Amino acid sequence: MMSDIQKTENKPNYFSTAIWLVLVALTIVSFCIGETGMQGQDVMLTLLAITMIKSQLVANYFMGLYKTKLLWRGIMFSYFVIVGGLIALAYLKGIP
Amino acid sequence: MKYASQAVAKPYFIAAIALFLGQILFGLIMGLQYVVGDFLFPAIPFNVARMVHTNLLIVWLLFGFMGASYYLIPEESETELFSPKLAIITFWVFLVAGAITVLGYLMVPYASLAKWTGNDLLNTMGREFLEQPLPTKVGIVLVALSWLFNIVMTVLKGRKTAISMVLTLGMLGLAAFWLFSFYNPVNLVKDKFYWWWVVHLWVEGVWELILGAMLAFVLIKVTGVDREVIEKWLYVIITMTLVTGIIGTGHHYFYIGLPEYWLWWGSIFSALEPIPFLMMTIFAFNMVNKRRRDHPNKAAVIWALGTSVVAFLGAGLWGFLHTLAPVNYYTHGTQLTAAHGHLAFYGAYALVVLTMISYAMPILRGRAANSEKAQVMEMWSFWLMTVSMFVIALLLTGAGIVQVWLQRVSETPMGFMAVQDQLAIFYWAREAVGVVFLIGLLLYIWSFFVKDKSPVLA
Amino acid sequence: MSAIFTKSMARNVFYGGGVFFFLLFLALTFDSMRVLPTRDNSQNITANVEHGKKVWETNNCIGCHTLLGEGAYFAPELGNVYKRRGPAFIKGWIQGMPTGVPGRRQMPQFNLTEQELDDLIEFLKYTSEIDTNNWPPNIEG
Amino acid sequence: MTKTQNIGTRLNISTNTLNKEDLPGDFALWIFIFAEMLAFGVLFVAYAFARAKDVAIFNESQLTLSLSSGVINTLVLITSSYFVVRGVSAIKHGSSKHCAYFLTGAFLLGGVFVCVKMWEFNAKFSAGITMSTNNFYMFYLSLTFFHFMHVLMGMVILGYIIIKSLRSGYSVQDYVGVETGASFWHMVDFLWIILFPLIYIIR
Repeated sequence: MMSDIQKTENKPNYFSTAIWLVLVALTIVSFCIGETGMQGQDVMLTLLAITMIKSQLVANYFMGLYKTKLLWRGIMFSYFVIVGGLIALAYLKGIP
Repeated sequence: MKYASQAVAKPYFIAAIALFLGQILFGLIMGLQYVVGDFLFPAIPFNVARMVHTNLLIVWLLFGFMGASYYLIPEESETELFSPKLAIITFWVFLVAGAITVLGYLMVPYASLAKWTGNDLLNTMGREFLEQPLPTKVGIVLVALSWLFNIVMTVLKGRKTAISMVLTLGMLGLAAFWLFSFYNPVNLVKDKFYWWWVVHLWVEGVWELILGAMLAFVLIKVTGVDREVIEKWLYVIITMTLVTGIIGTGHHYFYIGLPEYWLWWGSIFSALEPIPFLMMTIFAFNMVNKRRRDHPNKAAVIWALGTSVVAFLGAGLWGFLHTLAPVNYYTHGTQLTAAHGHLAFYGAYALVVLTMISYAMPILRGRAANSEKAQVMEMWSFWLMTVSMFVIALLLTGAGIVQVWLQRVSETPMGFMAVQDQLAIFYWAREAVGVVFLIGLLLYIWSFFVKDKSPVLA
Repeated sequence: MSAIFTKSMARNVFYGGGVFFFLLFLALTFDSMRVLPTRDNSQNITANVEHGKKVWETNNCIGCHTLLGEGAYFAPELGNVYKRRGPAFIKGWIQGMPTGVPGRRQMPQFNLTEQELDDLIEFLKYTSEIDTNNWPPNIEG
Repeated sequence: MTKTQNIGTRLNISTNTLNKEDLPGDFALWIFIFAEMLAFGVLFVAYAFARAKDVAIFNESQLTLSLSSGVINTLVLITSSYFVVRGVSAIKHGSSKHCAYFLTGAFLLGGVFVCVKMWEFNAKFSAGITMSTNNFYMFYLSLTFFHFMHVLMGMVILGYIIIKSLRSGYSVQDYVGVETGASFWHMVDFLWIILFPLIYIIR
């Protein structure tokens, strides 16, 4: 009985495991960029894009919003776009 | 009336309205002193009139809250009040103490009052809104405890609903934060810091729980909407109130000597404070639209909807107007603050108490609702008072903007009194509209005496 | 709405959220109290200042004036009056009240003693030296 | 709302796969989640604009942060979020015990986050850095502390769910509670995912 449950249970988890690995990889990429101390507009925008992709992955696949109504996904997506966009704007403003 | 003990609410409501009238009369005196500086001087100097005006406000709202809870808690708990006798004793104690305090303000120089009432033992007087002599402050503690005790005992022996829990929690907070009125350190910054624990955490914190509970109760009664739905939203709205309002205290900490980070914390969280008010407006209208019955007391519905709208305008919108630190840098302590204070107190607290009175008073007098004629009068008084208070807020906002401009923004700033002379037109108009407000209030009081020829049946 | 939305969860969120933000507020309060000595000019609180504050309070000055922007808005801001007018002017002004000019706003005569006046001025001096994040915007308050 | 009604609603959703689902967990908590996202969002944007006014100080102070502790914490939170996903998946398949195990893993990782963060705070405090040092540290400490408190709250919620699931308090029919707590934890996770590069890396 127990093993049956485990079998059925394990199957759909390949997907979330893959998402998890992607998140780890993206984090390490961000970290490496940070370690090299690179800066500038392109680096900033790349890092922000990575960040927004990561949060979107968590919201969509960890929280499970990809299954929900457009409204909720829309709220989440626009949140990331607006917050990310405003941050980008502020940084561009700060570049002398 | 479902429970005989609910009747104790009646004297509380009557006292509340009487004191409200007193508050407005003193408001008019002050309004006139703004333009005719020596009016009633030295009999009633401005500071005395203001003390009476603001203290009466606090006391009549407390009477309203107490009356409301004595009315609604038995009905919510489905049991008689624990001790109606205690409630009546508390009423007289509070009324007499309040009356003596106000007479003290009016008859005795404040410094002598302080000396005679033991201010030397424990320095607590002479701070805005907390001007009460020590015995009155202790009296308020005792009255609040007696109220709380009576309500808690009633809730414990009966049904426990979300409304009664929230109301009790609000009262508990009210009593708890009042204790900070006894703390008056010499260090002015600390004094002001904890002073706001009474003032802000009352009106933008625990009082809003009481407000929410009262409004939810009336909405359940007049709309017949499922209690589950209303109580659920009550919780959600007051959650938002606390989420934004507690850290929102920081919007008072910008320029009184506290660390700079309050500029950010205070601005950000208090900027979100309109959200619960907006939710409350949407919620109230939704519930009325989804009503399952047409309650014969239409006036009560108007008061309830009015509460939600004017609370949003006064507390939410007018608060937001000057809550961001860079704006507040210029508006702090100007007529704009007065504009916000007037509309917010009227919208959130005066109106919710009047809503409750409007709903409960006919029932306490043995009918589901007042006659058509009396209700029409009540609605007139609602519109007269609400519109005139809104206009007063607009006029004070105008005065505030001009004041900020001439005194603070200008390259060649004018002195305070010179600016005040420029604002006379606003103050005259405010006084005139204030008279309209008084007429509205008198009409309201008159509506209680309209002879009931065709009582409306439930 | 088919979504799950229960009263019991709403209640839990209310209690949880309320406690959470109150704790956060206490944490900020704790930090504020720690930082305060660097800003509140408390090193200059003398017995005279203490007495001056009492004079300020027991004559209900806040009933007309603002102090650091808080109070009534009927009469001038006094948080910076020491810097605006200086001690001699303040003393003379209080002693000369009321002006009795018809139609003008009147300040009562409080019959303060010499000592009380000096201490009140000490209190206003202490107040004017509190670090208020550069408020008010100019000397007019 | 009674439990049977919950189950009814839940079954209705899971059997009707054609319809798009509603938010996972109780909507009451989602209102709170949206409010928190709003508060954090405003704080993030405020940080960015405050930085634009004072780029030099922000860049200079940013270099004093421990990038490695930040990245460790990011990995810790992402992994704990993954465990929570597995926990929810376990209870959906009826295994209370596996659910509790995975959530305990997430809870412990939350504990690791808290420890690393406390070490970081301690290093800053003993260097005499406070919220009043400069605007960068004000935001750094405010945001991380505010988030830190959310981690603690998330751990309290997870702890409650773990105990309840060990007592078989959830089942295939009724796991709204698990989903609700999971949603909160994921929010704590993605807020950190934004916070970390913003405060620690981007310059």
